[in-house]
Amino acid sequence: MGNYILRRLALIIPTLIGIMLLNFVIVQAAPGGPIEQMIAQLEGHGSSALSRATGGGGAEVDTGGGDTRGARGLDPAFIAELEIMYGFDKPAHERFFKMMKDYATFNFGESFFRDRTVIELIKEKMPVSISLGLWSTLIIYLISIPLGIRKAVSDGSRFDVWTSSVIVVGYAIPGFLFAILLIVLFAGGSYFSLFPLRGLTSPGFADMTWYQQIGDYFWHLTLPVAANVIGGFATLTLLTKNSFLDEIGKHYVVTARAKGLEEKRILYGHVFRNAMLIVIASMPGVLIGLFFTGSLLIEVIFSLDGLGLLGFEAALQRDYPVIFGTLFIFTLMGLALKLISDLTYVLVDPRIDFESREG
Amino acid sequence: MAWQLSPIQQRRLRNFRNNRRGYWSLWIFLALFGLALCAELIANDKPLVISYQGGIYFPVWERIPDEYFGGFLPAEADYRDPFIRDEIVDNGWMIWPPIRFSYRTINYDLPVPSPAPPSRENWLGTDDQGRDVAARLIYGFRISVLFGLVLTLASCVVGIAVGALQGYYGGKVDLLGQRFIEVWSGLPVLYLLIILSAIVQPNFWWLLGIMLLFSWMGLVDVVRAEFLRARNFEYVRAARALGLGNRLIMFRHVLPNAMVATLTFVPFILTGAITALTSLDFLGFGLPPGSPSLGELIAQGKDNIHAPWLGLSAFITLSVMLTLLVFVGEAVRDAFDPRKN
Amino acid sequence: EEVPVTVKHGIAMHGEPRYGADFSHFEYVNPQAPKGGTLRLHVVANGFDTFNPFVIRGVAAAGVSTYVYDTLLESSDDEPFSAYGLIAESLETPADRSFVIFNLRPEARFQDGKPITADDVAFSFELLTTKGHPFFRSYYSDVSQVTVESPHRIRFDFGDDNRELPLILGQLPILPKHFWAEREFDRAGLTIPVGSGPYRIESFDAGRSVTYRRVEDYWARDLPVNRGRHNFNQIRYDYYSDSTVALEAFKAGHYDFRLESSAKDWATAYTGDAFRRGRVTVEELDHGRPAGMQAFVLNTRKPQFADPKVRQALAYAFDFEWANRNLFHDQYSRTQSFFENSDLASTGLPSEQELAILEPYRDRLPPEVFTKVYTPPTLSDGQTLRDNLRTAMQLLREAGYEVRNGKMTHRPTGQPLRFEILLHQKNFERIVLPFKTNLERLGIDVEVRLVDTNQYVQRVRAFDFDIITQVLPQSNSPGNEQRDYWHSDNAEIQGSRNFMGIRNPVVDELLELVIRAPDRETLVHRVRALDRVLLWNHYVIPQWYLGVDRIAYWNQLQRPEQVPKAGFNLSNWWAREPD
Amino acid sequence: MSDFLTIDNLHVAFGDTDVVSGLSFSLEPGKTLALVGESGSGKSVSALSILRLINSAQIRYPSGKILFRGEDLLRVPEKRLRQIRGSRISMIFQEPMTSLNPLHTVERQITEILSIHRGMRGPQARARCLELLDMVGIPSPAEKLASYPHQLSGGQKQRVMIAMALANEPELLVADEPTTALDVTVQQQVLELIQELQRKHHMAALLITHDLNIVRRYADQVVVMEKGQLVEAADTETLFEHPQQPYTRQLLDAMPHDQPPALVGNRHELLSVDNLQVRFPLKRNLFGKVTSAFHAVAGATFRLGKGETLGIVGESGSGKTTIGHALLKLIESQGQVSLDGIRLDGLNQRQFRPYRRRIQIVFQDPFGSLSPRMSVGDIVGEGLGIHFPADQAQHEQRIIKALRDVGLDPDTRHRYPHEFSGGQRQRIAIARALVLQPELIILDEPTSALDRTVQKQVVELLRNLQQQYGLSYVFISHDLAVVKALSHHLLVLKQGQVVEYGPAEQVFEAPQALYTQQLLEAAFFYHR
Ligand SMILES: Nc1ncnc2c1ncn2[C@@H]1O[C@H](COP(=O)(O)OP(=O)(O)OP(=O)(O)O)[C@@H](O)[C@H]1O
Ligand SMILES: Nc1ncnc2c1ncn2[C@@H]1O[C@H](COP(=O)(O)OP(=O)(O)OP(=O)(O)O)[C@@H](O)[C@H]1O
Ligand SMILES: [Mg+2]
Ligand SMILES: [Mg+2]
Repeated sequence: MGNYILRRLALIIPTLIGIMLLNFVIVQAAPGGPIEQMIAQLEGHGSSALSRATGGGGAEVDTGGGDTRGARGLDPAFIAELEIMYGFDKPAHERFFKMMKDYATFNFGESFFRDRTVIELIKEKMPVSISLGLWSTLIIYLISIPLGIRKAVSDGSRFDVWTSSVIVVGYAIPGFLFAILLIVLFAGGSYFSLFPLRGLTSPGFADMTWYQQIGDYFWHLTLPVAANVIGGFATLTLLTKNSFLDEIGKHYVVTARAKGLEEKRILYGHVFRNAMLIVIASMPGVLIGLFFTGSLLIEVIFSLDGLGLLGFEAALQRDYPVIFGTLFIFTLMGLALKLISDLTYVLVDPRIDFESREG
Repeated sequence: MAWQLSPIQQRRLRNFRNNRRGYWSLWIFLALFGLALCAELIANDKPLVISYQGGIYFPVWERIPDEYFGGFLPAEADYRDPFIRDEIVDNGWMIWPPIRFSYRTINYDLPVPSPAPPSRENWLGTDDQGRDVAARLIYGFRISVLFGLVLTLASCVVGIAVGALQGYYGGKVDLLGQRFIEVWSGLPVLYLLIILSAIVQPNFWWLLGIMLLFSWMGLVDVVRAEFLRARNFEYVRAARALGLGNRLIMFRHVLPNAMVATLTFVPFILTGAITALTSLDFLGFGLPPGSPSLGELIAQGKDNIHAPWLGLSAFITLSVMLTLLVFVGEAVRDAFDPRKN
Repeated sequence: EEVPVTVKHGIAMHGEPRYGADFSHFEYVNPQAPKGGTLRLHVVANGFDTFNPFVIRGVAAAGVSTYVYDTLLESSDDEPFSAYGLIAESLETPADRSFVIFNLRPEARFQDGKPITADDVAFSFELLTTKGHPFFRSYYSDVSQVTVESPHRIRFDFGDDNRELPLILGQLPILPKHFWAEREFDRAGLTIPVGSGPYRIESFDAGRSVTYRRVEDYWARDLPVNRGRHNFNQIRYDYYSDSTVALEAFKAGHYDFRLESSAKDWATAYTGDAFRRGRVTVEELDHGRPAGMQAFVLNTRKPQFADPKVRQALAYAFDFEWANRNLFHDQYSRTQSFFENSDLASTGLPSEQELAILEPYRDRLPPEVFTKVYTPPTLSDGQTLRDNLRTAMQLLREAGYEVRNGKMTHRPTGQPLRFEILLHQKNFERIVLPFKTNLERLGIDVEVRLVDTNQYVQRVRAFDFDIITQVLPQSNSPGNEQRDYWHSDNAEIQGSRNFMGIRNPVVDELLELVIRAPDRETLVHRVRALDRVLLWNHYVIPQWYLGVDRIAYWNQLQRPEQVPKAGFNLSNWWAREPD
Repeated sequence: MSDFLTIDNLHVAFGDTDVVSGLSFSLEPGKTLALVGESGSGKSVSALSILRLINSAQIRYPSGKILFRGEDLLRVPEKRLRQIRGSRISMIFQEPMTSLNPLHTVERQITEILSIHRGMRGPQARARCLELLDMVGIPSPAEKLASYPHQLSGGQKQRVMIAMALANEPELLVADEPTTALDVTVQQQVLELIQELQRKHHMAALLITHDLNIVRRYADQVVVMEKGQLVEAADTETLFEHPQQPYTRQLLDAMPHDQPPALVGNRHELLSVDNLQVRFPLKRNLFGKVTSAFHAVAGATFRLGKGETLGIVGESGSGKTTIGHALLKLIESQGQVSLDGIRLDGLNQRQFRPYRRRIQIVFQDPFGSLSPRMSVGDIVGEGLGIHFPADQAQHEQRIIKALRDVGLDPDTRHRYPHEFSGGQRQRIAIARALVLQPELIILDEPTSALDRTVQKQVVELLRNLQQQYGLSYVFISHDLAVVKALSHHLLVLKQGQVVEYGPAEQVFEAPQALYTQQLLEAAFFYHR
């Protein structure tokens, strides 16, 4: 095992370089770069990233009015200057090597368009993503797994059918539509104004007592988390159910029963580990998914400034330092978590190993 | 040669049928899909049959230019155009499909600005471009389900195969295969789409291709894990002792017992594929503008919250479809469950 | 030799400014407006990360440049282009406007109490044109020299002939030298700057909201240009990421004022309790801002659009009336001119003066310029789409097209007529798709292509498109920038704004006339003449414009009765019940 | 009738088929009742019914009662049942190999039952656990505490099962073939242990076995079943001396087993094994080097001629199964193995595959070796499809014949493996190997779950095949009677080492090694 871990750790480096290189090539090959983005901003094609994500506000006219005297074509000299500023005067391979050298020392540079370093940006967006991710995951797991188990035990019953329908319908609800519905119903001006519309905390958060702070935090999180989890129960619940159904008829369950164990204890103490290999082992991956990728539309709708939005905006704006910096950091963590996830397989089922079976 | 089911297959079929819900769900789904396949006959802006000056025509199948009916336009006749309509009715008759709109037909005679609410003419209302929602739903369902089915099928085949190989063989195959997948999954999809859309107008097949590059990876980990575990089972050993090749062991012995997860995921992969189309539409890298898709309808639902029939139609379609598929999935699971009788 | 120089309290682009030296306030403000209260506004954007709006880096917080910094002059909203002293007490400029001298008010102060001197002005100019946003560099590129003549007197010399310069120098924000000298200008981030204007940043919640507080002892509060303005004690901007949600927030009373940009929302979303009870005022305010030309721009560099007849024919397939009725709730008006919604727009047949300008070019101009009133094809008066398409067919035939296998084909070359409409905004799909359908009925192959903004910019800059929709904005006083739009020199310069690729010697010559117009009246006639030529060359298919501002506000806000030409301005509003 | 345990007119049905009809008997505390009968006669089903351990979705109890101290266990609520299970009535399952939770260590499996009924935890439970393992004869139990079931030999698993059942000193022990995987010495030790507990705690035992020697020695009463019905019930003495029913007589008479068919002439050497070694790595260092290993087989050398049988005997855990697996390359091993003079040990899996038709194996754990989602027909026929793809038409016939040969009803071939009795599954496994007509079969405890009649049938079958086709067998068993009846040569293993190897006759008659002598002595212990 130790050998395996060493090998895996050693392979992280080439994998990471491979990913970075591939991304570098593809991202650069895409038409339009930061310069075009800058020009778009200067020429007022403006904040497209957000409107792309939300489907646009639907303005059919230029309402800005504004001063148009400055709206001239951009000076080529200025564009050349921009190129130097963004480092595009150097050949691609040089840029790549420089980037990798910087990254090796965990120097991730600054955003092209934001007045922040990449690390600062990530740090800034982390709380939102972690809050959303953590609570959503927690709720989904805490509900789905027991529900799935109960459904397995009462397979085919009325309960089974209606819960299936409910979670599946929940899955079919597009999260962002549901989010809007929640806002209109519970936070907007038309019906009930029970919950806040945006953000993670209230303006006066810093001056609150700690319990008010906790209350305020969850008050803000209620709607986004609700919208985030609504579609999340179906797969996990059904996976749990089906895995349990498969195991529940096995002989060792009869043995456990013969020991006089309570049904609950049989299910959770014996069947769980056998049935849930995938679920347990996929947990690290799920965590990374929820923490680091965020949920773009939910973030946008609730004006939560998280990593999902950051990544999306960076991608559309061609903010290379942010794109590659986040890619590097999250890939690195992802690879580490993948290794951990593989090791959990062995923890869950000691029969598992990764050696070759041929030879 | 008469094709006969072996008794064990009959038993599986019986198990499948015994799950009434799943059995009926399958039929309903097939019926809906079948209907959607003949969308052109249900919702179209061309009549099914025309009698004009003594001749009988089938506009759905034949292209009759505007000029033929006394017009001057080179393109195909627009049968909703009052000019053509009157011309035909004066010289014969025509039979319309139940919905007189195709997915791209704009209803120019809306009494209110679009999106117009449901009415006798537009059963589910119109979208924000004045197109009939019912018609778009039918066509959208077809295109989405086709997209989903092909994508699901292909990604299941590839995903299961790759996961199975890695899990079963372990060692280098697994170690390097997994690294390859890691690199592969790091590909920036968004940029590939941007590059693609710079080169060609993305269409059904292009999108399918691009999505396929990535969608298969979803199953790999799950299948791999199951295989890593199952390859240690005694019956796998027995199969090996029997002289079975690795391929057969994998697919006859390990896979059926490692299929729970896959079977659970399939309906979701299908809907996932459909929603993936949605997000592509969102970003503007989806199907060419104007194509019907459930995703587009959902996006419109968000943009027009005052027109709930848009989002609702799409949502109901999606949830009905998913529910049916999940129930079918359960029945399939039952069919292969040895402990069901 | 000495040039005669006049010392003035204000300056107009053409002629004399409307307000005399002794004016007490602008006409469109309420000089008795009470001070106090809070104005809550919103921004749809993903946060901000700097308080420095003058640099290229970072996303600046809303309102900084409006509230925090004063300029040398203040423009008035009810004239085409005039400005009056703010920091500058007076300005001196010769008739040919080859330089300008600003005399600063000795009492002018930064918000930290330090006086504003000519040094600061020179520093600001230097800073902005070197380290600031490139906009400043091009905007002020014709300034050849800056001389501080005394602590309160500064002179700008101009290289090129540009009559705007004294006015636009008046728009230069004045930054404190003592503050910025020791700080990095483009890395200031969220350090609260020392301003010169009526408000200072009171507090902010990084990326989510920013609050401004009125400067109590603002030195300029009683200047005529400021009388009745800057009334709210506090102005807060809240950031929303999603426009739908932002609208909900307005309805829930989370902020006070909204300028609506979507016709659909304007028509459908402003309903509910608060509206029924009249707690929110919903109104459309006329404005006189030139709308410019929003249009389908046809790239005449492409062979299929080389023939004006073809371009004209295509316009017949665009059904604006339907779009307006069905998509826009009848809120927009058809654009008829490149200078729509201003007195610069041509109307009716050419006037005598215009004829005089155009006559020399008669043989090089389409005859319709002299004989016909330009209106874009319409379906309004009994016309059906079929009729319009018939006209289009006719025009295409004249342009050498015929129908082969149901496709519109160019007879001499055998090329079918096909092109692509390039979009980057998804919400234009609903406008373009019906257009496409209509074009297809003519046997024309049309592809609608939606790409992301960057790609769009890249393709547009390289003129790699057939048709795009583009706004060609105009101001009330057209000048040098017109060359960039229409001049043949710019047709092949990548990134220029001559999107259509106009290479028309007549246009080139008219342009020079416009730029050199000695007074407003001449300017108006010349611009109209230019307008006619551009219109009749069918470079674009005009779309629509909005002649009003669609606004909604909670009734705690009050606005002055009179709306100036430039439209409403929140700086002139006040709170109904100031605390 | 006693009020301790009374089974009254018990009927059990799977769907529409009755598998037990009208079983009645009663048992008193401290006594042992043996339930005997041919394989598939409903013994296990009846036993499992006492604790209602069969999935209620599949099974029906049309009538009958199971009274335990006056309570009808078929009707008491689940909750009450839980208090009885594992504490007052314990169960030893017939198939220990599949009855343990594969992901729990030995310690956890045993301490769990202690903790739920006795609240015993921590070191106390651990101590008790060690004590139990020691009692059931697991050598150096401390080492096995942390083992998972897959790291144990068949007999070891069975003993863990037994330890679990005895842990709480139940009032009634239901032991379904508790000693099938145990060598005679251990078997004896375990049975004595049970007897001692019976004496001490007045424990009653319901013993299901096909080993009539055991019945005779340990049971007070015997109930004979056939096809789900009670045939005869009597005191042990009475039954053995004066069996009333022909069926009973038939069962008792079916004693083995003659001698193996004589070897004629100079036999062609089929298999030769030199210095076969198997190590199971226990610990590895950071670089994957094995730092500590368990030497399961330490140098086995033997030969096997065509048409010959090699018997392998030895205590449980001595490495018999391991040798079998190593020969088939199912686990890694060192040493030379040749088949027909061709070296096999250097081959990789792919190269080895062609030889698999020639060497087949019957696994010690039949249930585990049958794919749960395949029908029995498919399982048996699978090898045919691989190795004889040409004559597809005959496959069905060959499957039917193979099933018939091992005494199974061919009509049942469309069922899944779990729908059979333990003995039936074992025969399916045998059929699967035989149907291919290989040259060499490794039989790992192939008859442990078979009653005497069927056992005899199978032994005859093996013998006939050997005579007809010259098959060779490696026969691993604890049942020395069967070994004796089949083997030409004998290999005696102890802790992975060969202690004796020679012609069977010679070893049986004049064992050289001390261990062999003990083994043989114990084996014929009942016959004295
Ligand atoms: N995977 C493994 N890891 C570690 N030890 C193992 C493993 N498999 C088997 N062993 C040990 O190897 C020894 C030999 O096992 P084997 O199964 O060959 O015994 P056996 O002779 O077949 O015994 P039995 O008669 O009980 O079946 C046992 O002590 C067992 O605990
Ligand atoms: N789940 C099931 N479905 C259908 N039939 C079953 C099922 N389980 C067992 N049977 C049948 O019930 C009968 C009795 O099985 P049982 O296990 O009691 O036999 P047994 O007497 O214990 O035999 P053995 O000595 O072989 O273990 C057998 O014929 C078997 O095929
Ligand atoms: Mg049994
Ligand atoms: Mg063994």
